[in-house]
Amino acid sequence: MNIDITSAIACAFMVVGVFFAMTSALGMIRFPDVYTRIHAGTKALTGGALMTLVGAALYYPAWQVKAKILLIALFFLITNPISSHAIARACYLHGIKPTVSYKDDYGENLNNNGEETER
Amino acid sequence: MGTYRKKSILLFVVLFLFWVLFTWKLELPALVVGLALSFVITRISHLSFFPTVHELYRHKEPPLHFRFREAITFFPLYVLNILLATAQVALLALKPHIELKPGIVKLETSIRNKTTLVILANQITLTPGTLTVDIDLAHHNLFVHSINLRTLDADSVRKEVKELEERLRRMME
Amino acid sequence: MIRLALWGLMIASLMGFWRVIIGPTVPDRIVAADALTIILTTVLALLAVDFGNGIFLDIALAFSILAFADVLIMAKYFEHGELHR
Amino acid sequence: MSKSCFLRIVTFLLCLALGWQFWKGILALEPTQIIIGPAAHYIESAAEETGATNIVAAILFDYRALDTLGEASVIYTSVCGIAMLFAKSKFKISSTGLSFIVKRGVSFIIPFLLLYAAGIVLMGHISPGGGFQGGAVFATATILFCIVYGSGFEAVMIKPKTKELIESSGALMFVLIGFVGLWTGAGFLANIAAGYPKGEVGRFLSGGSIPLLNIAVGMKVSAGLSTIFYSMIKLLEFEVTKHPGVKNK
Repeated sequence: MNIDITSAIACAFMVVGVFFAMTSALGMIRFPDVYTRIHAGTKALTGGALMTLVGAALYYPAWQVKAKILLIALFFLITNPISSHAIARACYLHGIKPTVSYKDDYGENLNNNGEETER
Repeated sequence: MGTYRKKSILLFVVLFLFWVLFTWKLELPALVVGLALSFVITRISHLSFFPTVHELYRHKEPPLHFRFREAITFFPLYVLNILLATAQVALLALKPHIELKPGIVKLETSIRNKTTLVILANQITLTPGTLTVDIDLAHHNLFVHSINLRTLDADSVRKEVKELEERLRRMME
Repeated sequence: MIRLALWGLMIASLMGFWRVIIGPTVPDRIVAADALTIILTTVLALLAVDFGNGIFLDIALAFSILAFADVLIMAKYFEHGELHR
Repeated sequence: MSKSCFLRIVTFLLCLALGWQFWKGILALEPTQIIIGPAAHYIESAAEETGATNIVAAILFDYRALDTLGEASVIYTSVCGIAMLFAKSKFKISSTGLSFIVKRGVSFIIPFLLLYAAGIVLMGHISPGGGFQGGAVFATATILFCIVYGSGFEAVMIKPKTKELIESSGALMFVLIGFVGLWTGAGFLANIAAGYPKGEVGRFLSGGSIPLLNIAVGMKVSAGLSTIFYSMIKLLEFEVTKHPGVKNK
């Protein structure tokens, strides 16, 4: 069994990425409120999925497939912040307050302005 | 007008590269069809998306640049930030007792360009411990949810975001 | 090696499934379902590497596009209580 | 307390059952080698007989093209029915859409989304995809317009009459391609036998009439799905204008 350096690096990337995915899923179960769960579910999972995809791209020999896998990773990198922001804003505007919050500037701002300005 | 033309030429080239990448047919008819399609889509996008029909322009925007020398240090730090964010959430999730101090902080930015603001917001979402909740375009404010306010007056979050903002402004404005 | 990664992703998706069912509010379920789509896309990419077949990647890309639109629609519905505002 | 405990136990059992299925699935990951019945014939000779390397497209648009015409007409009929049901509603107010970050971010993605959908439709005979899938991705793009920028923006961008025109011309194109087979005496919707050039297997220009049928179905499905979504959104907005008690901005 010959282990060359590239596939060893790819396996390391995959293992670390899958570990991050598992811990972010664990955080999604253990964290107390919706916003912290968004932190776990979208941000950390982005890192885990990116690392796993980079590992898969290194593992595969044909480089057209490598480019396609990296394209999927790039798509994740662009769309995940957008969707997590959309969910967080929808949560707040719907009226779900953070359960333990030490500071809430946004609620004060919404109460002061009343009317939302140009969005 | 010149920036629009430059932008659409850039979009055309990127679209054609995207077509070649995901079809991978290096023959004459496929390449011709790809050229025609990316030209048509560039025209449509040029009409509808870049001058932004759906928004009102109330402020004058400073023009955008792209400096390669800053970009060389920008993107590796971006990737490093994502990995740090992932590791931080992983450490928080593996702790036996979870004690969080979350809170929403209002940040005032000095960036005036809307596209740069959006890039900054997405970057804040991917950096450790912060998540953009909303954006106030009239006053250039961002509302950031922090997972762990170490000091209760939110100075640490402001300092981190200030650093990101400086780097982004050096690259783009 | 890839089998090991698939095992790990299977456990992660089971934990996400737990949150989908148990979650006390609707956005919890939306976030967990979004996480499940990301995990499923990664699984498709790993299957493409395992079978040595690039076909799965097209499916993964289209699936991630549809999942993104799905999350935006759910967020809009949840933001105003109705879809049309 | 006991109810939530019961729910947790049931969820745990459900997760265990799902995990057992996943476990069996991962163990059974080896691709099956034995293929019997008509599938063997299709896999062996589909590429030679039709010129398309995507066997699903070959079956869908050559061996059973008549059924595909029927399926496409199902979409056409449902679109007609929904448009007639909701025809009375008038477009009064425009929705505001999501926040600015989403608007600008999606405007970066939309050109690539359109090009990807066009690629899925046009490459239907050599790689996975085809008219139905590509049309669904096109319809996703228009639904994203409606969701993200507000329904007024979509009505300005793509007029409903244009959608109807695209859908009807797609249906007409499908039937005309079929009639070429009748005129040459090879039967309705015949492919290679009707004189369409087969081309070299695996090239971009191959497969006879299959790429043309893909384009027709893609036009039909994309326009049809976005018409269905848009008429339902119009109905919702009509109900808001009817009840003035609802606060709108």
